[in-house]
Amino acid sequence: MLLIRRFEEGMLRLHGRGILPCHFHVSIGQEATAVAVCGAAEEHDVLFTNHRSNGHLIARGADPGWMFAEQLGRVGGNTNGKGGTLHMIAPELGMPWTTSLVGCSVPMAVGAALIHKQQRRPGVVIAFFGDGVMEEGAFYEGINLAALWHVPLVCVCENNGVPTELRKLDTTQPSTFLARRLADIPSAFGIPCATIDGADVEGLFDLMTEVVGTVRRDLAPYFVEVRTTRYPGNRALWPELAGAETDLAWAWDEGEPPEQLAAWSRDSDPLMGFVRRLLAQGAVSRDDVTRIDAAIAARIDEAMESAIRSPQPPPDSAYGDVWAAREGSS
Amino acid sequence: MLLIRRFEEGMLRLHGRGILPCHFHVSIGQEATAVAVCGAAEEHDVLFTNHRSNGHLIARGADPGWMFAEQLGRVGGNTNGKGGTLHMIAPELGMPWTTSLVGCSVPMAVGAALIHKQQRRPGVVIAFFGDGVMEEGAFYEGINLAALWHVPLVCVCENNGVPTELRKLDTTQPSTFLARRLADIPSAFGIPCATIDGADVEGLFDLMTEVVGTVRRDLAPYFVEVRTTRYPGNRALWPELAGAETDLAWAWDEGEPPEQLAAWSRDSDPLMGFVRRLLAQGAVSRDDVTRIDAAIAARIDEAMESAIRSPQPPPDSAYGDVWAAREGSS
Amino acid sequence: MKMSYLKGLALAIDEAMAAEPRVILMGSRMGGHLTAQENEAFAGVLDRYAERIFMNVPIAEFGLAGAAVGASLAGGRPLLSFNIGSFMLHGFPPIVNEAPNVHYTTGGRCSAPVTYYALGGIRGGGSSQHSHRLQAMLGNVPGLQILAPATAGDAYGLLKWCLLESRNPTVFFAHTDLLLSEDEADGASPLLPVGSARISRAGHDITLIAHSVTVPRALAAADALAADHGVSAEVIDLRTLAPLDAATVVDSVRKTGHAVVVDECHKSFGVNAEIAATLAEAALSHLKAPIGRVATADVPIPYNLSLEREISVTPDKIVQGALSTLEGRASC
Amino acid sequence: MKMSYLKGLALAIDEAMAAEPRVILMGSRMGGHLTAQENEAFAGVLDRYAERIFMNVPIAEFGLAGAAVGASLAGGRPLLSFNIGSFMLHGFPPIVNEAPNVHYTTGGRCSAPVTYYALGGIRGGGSSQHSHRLQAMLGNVPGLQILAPATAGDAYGLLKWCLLESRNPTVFFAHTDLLLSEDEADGASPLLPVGSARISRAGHDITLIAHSVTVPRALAAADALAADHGVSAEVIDLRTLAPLDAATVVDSVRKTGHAVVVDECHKSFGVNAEIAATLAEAALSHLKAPIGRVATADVPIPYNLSLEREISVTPDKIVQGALSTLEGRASC
Ligand SMILES: Cc1ncc(C[n+]2csc(CCOP(=O)(O)OP(=O)(O)O)c2C)c(N)n1
Ligand SMILES: Cc1ncc(C[n+]2csc(CCOP(=O)(O)OP(=O)(O)O)c2C)c(N)n1
Ligand SMILES: [Mg+2]
Ligand SMILES: [Mg+2]
Repeated sequence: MLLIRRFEEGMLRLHGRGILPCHFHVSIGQEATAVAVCGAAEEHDVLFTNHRSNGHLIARGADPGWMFAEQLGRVGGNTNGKGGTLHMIAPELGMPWTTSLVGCSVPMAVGAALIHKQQRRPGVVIAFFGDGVMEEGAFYEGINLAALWHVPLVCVCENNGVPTELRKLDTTQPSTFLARRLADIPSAFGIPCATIDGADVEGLFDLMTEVVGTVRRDLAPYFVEVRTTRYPGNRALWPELAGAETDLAWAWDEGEPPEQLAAWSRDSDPLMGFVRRLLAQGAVSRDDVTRIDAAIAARIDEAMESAIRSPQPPPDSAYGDVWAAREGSS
Repeated sequence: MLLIRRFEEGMLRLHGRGILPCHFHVSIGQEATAVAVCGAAEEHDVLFTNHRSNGHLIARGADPGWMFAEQLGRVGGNTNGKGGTLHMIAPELGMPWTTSLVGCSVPMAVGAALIHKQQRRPGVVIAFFGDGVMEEGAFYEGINLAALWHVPLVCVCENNGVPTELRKLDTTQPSTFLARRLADIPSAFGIPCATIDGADVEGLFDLMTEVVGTVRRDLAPYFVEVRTTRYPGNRALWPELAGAETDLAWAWDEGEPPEQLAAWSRDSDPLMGFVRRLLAQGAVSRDDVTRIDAAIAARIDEAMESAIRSPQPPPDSAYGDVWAAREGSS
Repeated sequence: MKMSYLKGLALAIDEAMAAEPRVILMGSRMGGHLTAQENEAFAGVLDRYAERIFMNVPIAEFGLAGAAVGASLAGGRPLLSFNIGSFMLHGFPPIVNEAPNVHYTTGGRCSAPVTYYALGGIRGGGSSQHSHRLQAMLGNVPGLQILAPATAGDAYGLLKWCLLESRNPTVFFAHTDLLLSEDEADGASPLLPVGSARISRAGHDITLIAHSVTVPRALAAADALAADHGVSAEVIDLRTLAPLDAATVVDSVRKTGHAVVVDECHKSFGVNAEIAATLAEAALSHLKAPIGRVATADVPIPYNLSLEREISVTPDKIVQGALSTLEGRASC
Repeated sequence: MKMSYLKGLALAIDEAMAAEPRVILMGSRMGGHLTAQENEAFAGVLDRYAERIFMNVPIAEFGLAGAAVGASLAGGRPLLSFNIGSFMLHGFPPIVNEAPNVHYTTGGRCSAPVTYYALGGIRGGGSSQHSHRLQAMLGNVPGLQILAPATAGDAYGLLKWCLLESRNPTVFFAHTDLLLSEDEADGASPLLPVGSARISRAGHDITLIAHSVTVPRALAAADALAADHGVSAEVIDLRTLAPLDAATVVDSVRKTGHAVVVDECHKSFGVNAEIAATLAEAALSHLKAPIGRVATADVPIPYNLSLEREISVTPDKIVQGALSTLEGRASC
């Protein structure tokens, strides 16, 4: 979680330096979901992420070095400058394609899961998507197909706009989406569902281990709604740093989060909550925390600087990669 | 109901004569739905029908004469040969446009209902559609919008493949659609739902009167699932006459329906059931029935023959009607 | 009065909503990432007609596109904004296969006066999925008006015409790179019926045929051609792609004898193809050289900005294309 | 061996499924309303590979099109049939904005070898909503192969190539009016890589450039031109529209000096426009007359069969178009 947090704070710094090519997204406050799901996943599993992908990738083991280069569109990223922030991929980690079209990933994940089942491959398919996906018709067509074909698919719906006080419940006030309880919908299609507080990383890990295990065993779909509370820096169209970068020392009351961050940091940040619980359990010391954080910060700084030094792809590479060579020829 | 039945039997005869231009649909066995819904509707209401439109149109008051001409693509139809069987319209009856794309009518009906509400027009919007529509994503986007905008929309879902023994229940065995209880879905969006046996015309009429009244009063959507059992002539890709045209004398056991029709006629045909009940109640006599039927048959025969005599539209009319003249100019 | 393209859109909407209570506004914002500028341009408008504004909507492009058709059938005059044009693909069933069929298929009895608005085009980092230019695709749909004006004044005039006068479905393409461009225009300009091109710059050696964002680029190229090469280029702004004002294009090329079509669509099957084909059919004997086609390369849009620029239409490439054509060579 | 187009499709699928366990078949039937003939052509195939056949599916074109992309990403080689081409519009987001972007956007690291099949075209009474020809629209999508073969042998060879060899997404258009047409072909024909046109009939006065259902019509017109007018027409069957075999077209027109493009798409922005533009760019100096464009009129498709015929491409209209071009007049 900490690596993800520091990576995304690094993204906000890059944005501050004005060198990101365009609009981007951070998943601050959703790190526990990524960590728990990827922790429960196995090597052969295939994962579909979305426009908010940093957490999923890092939790799956992606290296911040190429990820920064990819975000910047540089050589050293995973696509030689072609994909970028909306299409962060890692085929080597079972993440072959990332769509940024809201909703499309669900049917694609269903199709991938169909192949896994039909070819009797090891590995299930996991699709991360936002609550907004349930406003798109593609979601419904997808889950109906998943239920029809009975495919090994874990749907992880990241409902990231839940008010703090409702996070442990399973309903919210309708906004542009009128279903009060998201899980009612997959349930209607006969798909088992679970709902969980996304600030509770231990609970998430237990649940996801069970869910992924069940899907692996039963070769049938499962739907999980993970409820998180929006990071205050994620309220406008462009993400921004809400007050300050996370200071883990807030966990032992050294200094205080800036006002705009205080309530969120206290009640809704899965990272700070986890650190506080680890400290309280005596599982780590303040020194451990500070040391680990420093190491991660150094790793992020180095990854970022090396990405910035990475060259632009050669102009005429723009004309390549349109057509894939025929089977067997490459 | 009888006029609809005889019209559609006429369609099967036209097909037998090989003069229908293409594939077409009949709603034999679904007449009660059309009659009940249109009976409950008022003049200012707007209705959206679908590819299976004969019943809806006739129940709304459309004349079989132009309908046959339209089915044949002739002058005298409602579109001068442009629309035809998949696009039966009657603007003068509040049926301005008929789509044959499964699912599209739901969002269109929602938009029409939005205008009715926003312009404070009298009249609600009624959308007829098949159970297959719930397999299309457009349905979900549509009902979410209907719930969001709180529009006066009656969704009439004609579930026309329900086995006889399940017709009075509210669940079915999943086929390509995995939700066992259709009403669960609109319910999840907060839309009130009702489920009814489509062979029970009296029950349907009571229910639809209440539903349409509620929608008119509350200016909010309602969903009704009408469950009918497939007419045996509707099992293949092209509709065919199952055994024989309906003989109302079967109601008083004069002769017997052909074997392939017998069970359906006895248990699932809303028309025969209604005639039998009327006779049992003494509301009509056998003579009344025979007389009415003869009059309707004559009307249908005449309408059909006059449509057949109707000319083809002139070839160069094919180039007109692409662009509508500007506002106020026509 | 100097006015930005965004302001031209806002003014058209404001005036149309004031004049015609049947006009409603649905969908997403219209200015892409230019939130502040959009807010300024639209200041007051959204409040003034609050009960006819449905801009807090779910992510449901198909549903909204269909609802807009339905609204138009029931007597509304809806404007639906998709914001980013690529998302319009989700709405193709209603946009392509409902609205444009209504008038014809009902034998002229009904019509669907709905206006779809989107920011088309390559926008800087939009990568493959957010950079579409769909005007050529939609051009193959009879019954659909397609507008892609290049100036604030035309944007104002055409949008207002759609909202008040047109009884046909229309797709209106703006472009991120045009939204802040300014030109002389004011609310008193006449309505602008679709179907007429504009000669943006007169010339006699060669005709550059452009639309939307390629108009300012063609004008820049024309400046460079004049300054550096002594070539007098005529620049045509098509403004509306369907119906297409073929006569203006053909007349110009009859005069200059040379044509380069400048188009932000991919080259193959782009708008440029239709224009070139029109000329090859109607002005062949006047052509002194092959028709040049300067368009976006036939590759998905890359993320990296220098790659993106590499495959895009630039004034430089237009100049090169024009010079090739004038030398009698094909331009690519 | 004489073989029908339908049988060519069935044989390609049969052999591809036998040779390659990654091939799966999804979606709706492939023969439109020709149920009996389809059953005969496919006899045994659906049973033989039952566990790789997913043909009992919901009405969910978007979901299926997306699932097919996902299946191809995960190592399957899916063939998804839409039956009627118009329904493909529902699947445009995955077909246009997912599959063709995968290879490029991943920097060549992944690809989406999915084949979409549909019956394109005007089919007799399909009216405005069921008669689409989407090949021109899809032509503006880089990274998408578009095939529209005209003969049983080519249908067999190209489909088999897609299923076994291609690593790119492909849209394959058949046509109701071709399904029962027969020609010499057999299962031993070589695979047919995309991107090569065929000269279906050699000639020296004029080139008729056709694809799909317009090929037999152009051949009929060529017969009539020879018999009634002493004109020797060369007929080119494009077979694949993307990638397009421009060289074969250009070479032929360089030879004949006259070209008529014959296209079942609507004329404006149709396939015919791209071909005409290609010639105007690459063969202008060889053209002795304006390029003729014989295509479906720019109107939605009407229901009535005589109206439908009125706006359709017929051998007669091709003959007229060729004669106009030979007289140096534009054909419309
Ligand atoms: C089909 C489509 N429509 C609209 C968008 C624009 N868009 C990008 S992210 C986003 C919000 C998505 O919300 P959600 O799924 O909840 O994900 P979150 O951003 O909250 O993680 C929207 C509307 C898009 N990318 N794709
Ligand atoms: C978008 C779309 N996909 C497929 C079809 C082909 N089609 C026509 S009717 C039909 C079945 C519709 O079933 P249902 O909605 O239950 O209506 P019913 O025919 O049973 O009355 C299908 C698949 C279509 N018309 N539109
Ligand atoms: Mg969200
Ligand atoms: Mg049905």
